[in-house]
Amino acid sequence: QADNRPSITIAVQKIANSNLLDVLREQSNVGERVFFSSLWEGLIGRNWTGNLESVPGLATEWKRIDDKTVELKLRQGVKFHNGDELTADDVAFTFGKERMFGDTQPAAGKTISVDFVVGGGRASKELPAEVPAVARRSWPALLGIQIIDKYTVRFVNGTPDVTMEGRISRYGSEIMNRRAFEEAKTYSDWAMKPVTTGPYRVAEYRPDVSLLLEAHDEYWGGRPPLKSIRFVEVPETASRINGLLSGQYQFACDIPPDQISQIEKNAAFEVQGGTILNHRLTVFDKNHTQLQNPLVRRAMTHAIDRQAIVDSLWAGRTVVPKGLQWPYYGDMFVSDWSVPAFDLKLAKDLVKQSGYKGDPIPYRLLNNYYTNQTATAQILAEMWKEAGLNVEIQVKENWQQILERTPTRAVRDWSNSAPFNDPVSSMVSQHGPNGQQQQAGEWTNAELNQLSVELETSTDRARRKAAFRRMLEIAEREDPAYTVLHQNATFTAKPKALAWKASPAFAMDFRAENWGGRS
Amino acid sequence: MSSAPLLQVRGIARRYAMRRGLLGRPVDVRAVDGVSLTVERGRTLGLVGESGSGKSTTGRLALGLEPPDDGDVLFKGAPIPAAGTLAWRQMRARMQMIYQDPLGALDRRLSILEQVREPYDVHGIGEAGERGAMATALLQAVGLRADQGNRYPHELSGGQRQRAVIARALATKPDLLVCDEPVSALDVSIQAQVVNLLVDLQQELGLGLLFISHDLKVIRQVSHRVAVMYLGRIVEEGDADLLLASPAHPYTEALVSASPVPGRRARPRIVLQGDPPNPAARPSGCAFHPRCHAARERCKVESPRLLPLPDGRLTACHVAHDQANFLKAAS
Amino acid sequence: MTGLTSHETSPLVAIRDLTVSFDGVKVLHGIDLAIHRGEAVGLVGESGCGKSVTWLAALGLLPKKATITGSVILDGHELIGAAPTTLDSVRGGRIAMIFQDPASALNPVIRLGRQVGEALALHGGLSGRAIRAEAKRLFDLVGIPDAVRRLDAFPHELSGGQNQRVMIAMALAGKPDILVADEPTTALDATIQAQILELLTRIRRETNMALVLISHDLGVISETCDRVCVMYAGRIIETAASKALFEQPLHPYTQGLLAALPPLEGVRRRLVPVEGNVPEPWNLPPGCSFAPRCPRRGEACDTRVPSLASKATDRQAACIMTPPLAQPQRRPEPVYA
Amino acid sequence: MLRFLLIRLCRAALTVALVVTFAFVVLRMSGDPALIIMSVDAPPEAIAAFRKAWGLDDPIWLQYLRYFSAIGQGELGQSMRDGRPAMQLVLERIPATLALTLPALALKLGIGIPAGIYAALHRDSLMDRIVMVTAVAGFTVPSFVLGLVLVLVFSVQLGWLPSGGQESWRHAILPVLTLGIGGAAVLARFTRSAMLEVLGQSYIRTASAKGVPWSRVVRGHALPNAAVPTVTVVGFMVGSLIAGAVVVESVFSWPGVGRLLVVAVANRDLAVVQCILLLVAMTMVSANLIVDLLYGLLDPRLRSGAKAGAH
Amino acid sequence: MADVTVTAVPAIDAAKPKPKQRIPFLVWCGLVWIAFIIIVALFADWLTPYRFTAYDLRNRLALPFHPLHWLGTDELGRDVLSRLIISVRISLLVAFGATIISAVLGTLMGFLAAHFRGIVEQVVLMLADFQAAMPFLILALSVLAFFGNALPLFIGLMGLYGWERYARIARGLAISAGAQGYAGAVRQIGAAPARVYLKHILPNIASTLIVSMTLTFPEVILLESGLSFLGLGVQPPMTSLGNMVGYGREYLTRAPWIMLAPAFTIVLTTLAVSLVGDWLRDKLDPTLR
Ligand SMILES: Nc1ncnc2c1ncn2[C@@H]1O[C@H](COP(=O)(O)OP(=O)(O)OP(=O)(O)O)[C@@H](O)[C@H]1O
Ligand SMILES: Nc1ncnc2c1ncn2[C@@H]1O[C@H](COP(=O)(O)OP(=O)(O)OP(=O)(O)O)[C@@H](O)[C@H]1O
Ligand SMILES: [Mg+2]
Ligand SMILES: [Mg+2]
Repeated sequence: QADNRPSITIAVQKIANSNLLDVLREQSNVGERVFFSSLWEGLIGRNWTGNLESVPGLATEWKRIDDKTVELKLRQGVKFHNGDELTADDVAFTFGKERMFGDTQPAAGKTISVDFVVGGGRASKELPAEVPAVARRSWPALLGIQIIDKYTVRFVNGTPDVTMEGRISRYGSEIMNRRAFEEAKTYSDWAMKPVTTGPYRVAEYRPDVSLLLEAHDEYWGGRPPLKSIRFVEVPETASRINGLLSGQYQFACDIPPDQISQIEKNAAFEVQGGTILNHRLTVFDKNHTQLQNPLVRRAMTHAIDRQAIVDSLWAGRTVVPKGLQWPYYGDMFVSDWSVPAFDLKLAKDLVKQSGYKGDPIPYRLLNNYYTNQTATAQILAEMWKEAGLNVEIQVKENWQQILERTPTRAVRDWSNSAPFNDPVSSMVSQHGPNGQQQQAGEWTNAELNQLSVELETSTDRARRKAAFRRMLEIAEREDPAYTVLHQNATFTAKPKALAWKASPAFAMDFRAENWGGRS
Repeated sequence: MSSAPLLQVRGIARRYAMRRGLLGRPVDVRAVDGVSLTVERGRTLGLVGESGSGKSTTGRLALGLEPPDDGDVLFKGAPIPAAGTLAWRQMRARMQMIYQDPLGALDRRLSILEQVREPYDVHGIGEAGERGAMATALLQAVGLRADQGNRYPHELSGGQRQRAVIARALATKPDLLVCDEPVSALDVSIQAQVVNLLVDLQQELGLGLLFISHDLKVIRQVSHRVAVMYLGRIVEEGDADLLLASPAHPYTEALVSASPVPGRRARPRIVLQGDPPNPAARPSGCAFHPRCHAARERCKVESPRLLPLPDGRLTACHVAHDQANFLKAAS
Repeated sequence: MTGLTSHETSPLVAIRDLTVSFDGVKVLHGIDLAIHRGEAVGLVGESGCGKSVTWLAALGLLPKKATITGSVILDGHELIGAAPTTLDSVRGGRIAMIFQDPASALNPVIRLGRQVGEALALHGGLSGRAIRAEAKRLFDLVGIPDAVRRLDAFPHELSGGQNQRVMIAMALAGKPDILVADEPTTALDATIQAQILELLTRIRRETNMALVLISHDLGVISETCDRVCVMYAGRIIETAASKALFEQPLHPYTQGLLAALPPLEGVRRRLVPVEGNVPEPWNLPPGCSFAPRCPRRGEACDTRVPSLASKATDRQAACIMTPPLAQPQRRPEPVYA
Repeated sequence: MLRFLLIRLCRAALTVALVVTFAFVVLRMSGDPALIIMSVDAPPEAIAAFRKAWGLDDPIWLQYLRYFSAIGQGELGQSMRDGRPAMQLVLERIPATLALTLPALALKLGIGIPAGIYAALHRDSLMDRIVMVTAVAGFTVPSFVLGLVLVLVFSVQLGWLPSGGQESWRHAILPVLTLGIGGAAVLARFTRSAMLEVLGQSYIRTASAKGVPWSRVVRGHALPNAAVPTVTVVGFMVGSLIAGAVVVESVFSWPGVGRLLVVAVANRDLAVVQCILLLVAMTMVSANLIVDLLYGLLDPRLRSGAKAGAH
Repeated sequence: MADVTVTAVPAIDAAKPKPKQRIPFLVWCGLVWIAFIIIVALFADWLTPYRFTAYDLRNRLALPFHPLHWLGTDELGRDVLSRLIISVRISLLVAFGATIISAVLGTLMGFLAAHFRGIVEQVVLMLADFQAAMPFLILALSVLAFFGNALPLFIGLMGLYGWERYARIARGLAISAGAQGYAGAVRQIGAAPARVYLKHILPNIASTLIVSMTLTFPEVILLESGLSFLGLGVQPPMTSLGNMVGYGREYLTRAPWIMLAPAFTIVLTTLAVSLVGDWLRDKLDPTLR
């Protein structure tokens, strides 16, 4: 029987940073795009076509047993790409030593420390050392999986944790086939062609070049609508657009906002997409001579006309968020919070009060690592200049150069995500005592550190919310650690004729519900 | 003044490594092979010989531009310091060289005057302000007009260029001048001008000249003594007139007879057979024997030594010596 | 002038009123010259007087920027402005040329055998093995030892004299009627020079080929040629039979050249140079080009360009101050005779 | 000759070692692969683990020694990104690169040399001017500008050719053109001046004087001599066959070694960078060596040192 | 010695008349363009209508011939004309600086090789091989990484490009000049090596070097734009022609003027320099006359 389902080609800027298709290794936005929901699926899924709220995935239902335990019922009849049926055994293996945690030990009651030791050779099946480290960060206190029956599992934590369901739904907690992992000769063999339950399976992967996914016809959610999906790496924006316009690609991803109107000039094409769960920040090094005084940092946060940037560089297609938080935090969302207001006069006053003399403040950034990064930085520098701050842009080539601990480190670019729907996943994880900013020695604040522990371990939702609010106050106003510029967004161009809807994320959903073929 | 001769060269030798062909092993070429010469003040020694016989090499060794592999060079009785050293550089003021190609020896981007004053600058002779005038006087001394000093080499004729080169060489009032084919590139009429100039200058200044050329007519015109080189060795040396009028060595004889002289058509000429010798493959015995009309068995095996003949000249030829001995015995 | 030569037959090549200018500067001012079969003609004069250009112009070998007028007739065919194919068959086939400085005139990257063979293929109608055999014969003829091996050699592997012989072999390959040897010996030393001149004379005798020998060395010319033309600043200023010319040069320039030569024998005397230089072609004096250097200059010399006039049987000179010779005069033997 | 070869080989080996050392020092000192490969958002402990696993914490000289002793044992290391042997990664890319650079080289030679010869033979003619101005213009347009414009015209507007990727020979046309045009321009200019120089030599006149027709003079006498300087440029082009197409590969999403190099450098994936550098340096050095040997073949005067000191 | 008797020599009275050397029309255009571009670079500060970093988010991507912005504006609403003028200055600075540095460095290395021969020569040749074999990408990266985007260092880096060509030329010419030519003659007078190389050899090979510089110049500009393409060129907020083209390439269809203005400037400038260079080479090379 002829398979007349369409095949599509998607031009992306980058397929994967790590050249591996393991969710615990490839922790990037671009990885998200090829993984979800085509390849990897978790027990608790997300509504990719909606607002990313939790929805049943490979588990059909779940319930709290206690503060430390969640029980999940697995979906029955789920087939892996190799034909195996999904069972509790695969789930337990996925969260086991061999696959996830290596020799790391669950912590109880404290955030995990950086200095544990892992071994790991390369060419063996032994996990790369960084995999357990990543896994433990996602699951700092997971003791293990209890198999109740073939289709029932329990997640057992070492400490009380209100975010367990969130963690189950998070990036990195997806389920894999045990047999395939065990049969693979080396870890990288497996990780270049992981066997999962998603609607598409890896047919061919040429790192840095292309990734061919083909339909997994026994997919539990029904026969996938596409025969194959080919992701090709096209680093040049212009080349992606040209390829789309000339019909070589059906989708062109990572379209800069400025190109949208140009593409849509052609009535046959449209650009979809929008904000994602990621905020662009500017981060301060509180040790820098000029920035020691919080007044200077505060001046910087008030000197920025964020809305102007959003309206111009982003064509109004993104928003200025309410600080480092997302509405999907649900009741943890501090809805009356906002980023420091744009107030040039206030900024000037603060500068004056601080006694800043006009010494240069270096501003390190990468060359368009983030969308519109260089443009934004140049505007920021000009805006700061208007407030009387002499900020000097220094373009760096990589993160080491950005983070390098020298007296010239002052201001830098960054972005933050929230892997699951709780501030622990953002504020604590990025700016808390074990977060990168403090680890890099840029900033620290005793009160905030105390609050971090509370946020992580407390089960009292009201107290947690109050703690989070206070943390925002400290990190964004009183003693600024960073300032949020805008929410990030991603745009995908495609022919109008293809009935497909973009998710508010990097992930591209090509399941039957989101594919109407040619309308 | 010491009694030592101006320039004394004793048994100098110079070897060059030379490779033949793509995979050839390097062969030692003996460009100069045991040459001894003396140049006296105010006298000229002419050096003739075939192309490649080592005349220029001898000249360079004599000036200390290259170190000899063997033997030594004494200038006023003292050895010449190593090339490139300060002492060597200072010594340049005392001895100078004139090359065959005046255009090549002059810097095309500097005016003649600047180049002629250069030795003054280099050796710090005279006040900086006077050097221009000194150089102009020098130019006039070699027969160039002052205004010609402002010209560039290519704006002068060959003879004028050679005059400029000579002026530059004379700037430091050297005692010794080595002229390596100074007139070979010039037309006969110009050649005569330059030869006259050199002769005049020598009389004027008491220069010692080592004059290299393969033109016997010119050599005879300027030299008091003449040495003939063949394949790195001197085969005959003696008073210029004597040597050229009645050469004793068959090679000198051939050389003399081959010199074309107008109006002397049909005079019997000794045309040497065979090729000029290859310094990398020196024939056994007398190096000249393969081309020699008088060669004997002995010449093929025994290398003749440079010995005096009764008339005072030195010759390295078995035949000539045998003849002389025979004559002596006969008389 | 042809009428004045001793040859009654029509000349092989007749050059008439040949002029050449480069970038508007005239360097040849009307050359008349006729060459007969089997004749050896010498062309002398200081450097730059136009000896080479004459023949390069005749054969169409000058660069495009040269403007040529006049005529060169070879066996009734005009060569100036002739079609390239005509010239190709004349060059090397009828008139062959040997250039000064063999080292740069031979192609450095092509084996000598092939360079000679090319001429053989073009003019001798030979091919394949015959070429090689003939090339070897030519090499033997010009006296290159070890000819077979030398056919496969490159120019830099041979000495200057040998290269010059290769040039001669190459010129002889087309069995030319005229061989123009442009300073064939300037780069060589005396003994080799003697060999080459000997060779040229022998070949001329054997093949009845005409030889044009270009040189500024009067000695060389005198030993090889029957007739001599003396050139000065783009003009022929004296022509005569060789013997007559050397015995009694008429033009002051010729006299000067002879006087400037140092003698090889006899008393040494101060040389008498021709003072001054050849005038540059763009700066010729209005009258006789030689006038500024001439010891016998008269007033008229500065105003009028003297033409080549007959001064005796078979002798012409371009000098108004030289009266025609009353009768053939015998000069006493030169001192160095 | 042997000695010459020996010296050249020694120099070549030293050059390659120097390249590798330099790259090692620069790359290791200027970027931390852990931060880049793991991404800056990875947990600090994961980054620490990665560093430890790859020995990035050791003093740089120790890493250097380790790297070189491994090379000594023929071990070229693994990519830090996916753990695969670095050489394998590089070798996988070579066919694609050559599929681009070899036709481009052919194009450069095929257009550049005839155009240069033509211009030289018709010096100062209108065509000479046109050829030379075109050549200079072709050389002065940055290759990515040229590439983008070609794509706009031939892919987007006319729809004749694909705009990027490496699926069929049609995909290669535009990148080959882009690469070829600039090189052809360089070669044309070089060939022209080499040819002009040769045409002024007196052996060309000698050949004409023999009666050789002009076309044969050009082919048989001028070209072999003009080849000597031209070969130098061609040698350089051959030497850059492997990594000389970085920009064009990026514009046309062509999965060649050049792009791999850029990515590997950006990631500080040292083993991969070094494998590429080894290949590039060895290609360049051998191209140089071949050029030197070719000189000897093309110009017999250069075959022996015989004339070195003679004058 | 002044009274040595020699007969007077008649002089050559006139130098050779220069054949009418009409500068070809194209070369004229090239010279005029180069002069224009240099003037623009020198007076950039007076010529720019706006500060080149001054943004105007309300007037982004304005079309050329806009009353306030003759050449339009870029993605940040900055005046393209002002940026172009500053870019010309920076690019010329980079190209001139780099060309001079590579010429000086290369010539020096060439002289060292020619003077000392032996091992020094081999080392110089090895460094030349090294420079040819090392992808420039890595050199560029090292500077960006270690020294930030300091313009002088960037110029120095670009100067490393192409020094080997000068080294080879200088070495070859110095050796041949030293063997028997004028340099040998001067050394023979007793001049110190510095005098020989600087006063004599250098001026003599200068024309060859200058012609070579007209080749390096466009190459440096192109190289800089190639580096900008890879993000390793002149870094923002500084601007250069290559940088403008590099950043403007995304706007090729949307706002082509951002890229085309500098691209045309690059093409015209390099074309002009190349044309003048080719002409100079023909003029200065005696074998072509
Ligand atoms: N630097 C050198 N290296 C190698 N061989 C050399 C060198 N200099 C000279 N020779 C060789 O030494 C021999 C003598 O050379 P030299 O120049 O002294 O001869 P010459 O008599 O001056 O010849 P000519 O009359 O041609 O000038 C020749 O065979 C020459 O090839
Ligand atoms: N290609 C050329 N371009 C310009 N001028 C030329 C050219 N060839 C020759 N001339 C000029 O023509 C004149 C005659 O030159 P020609 O070569 O015939 O002299 P010659 O008598 O052969 O001298 P030589 O003895 O030096 O060979 C000279 O002034 C020379 O400068
Ligand atoms: Mg010599
Ligand atoms: Mg001539």
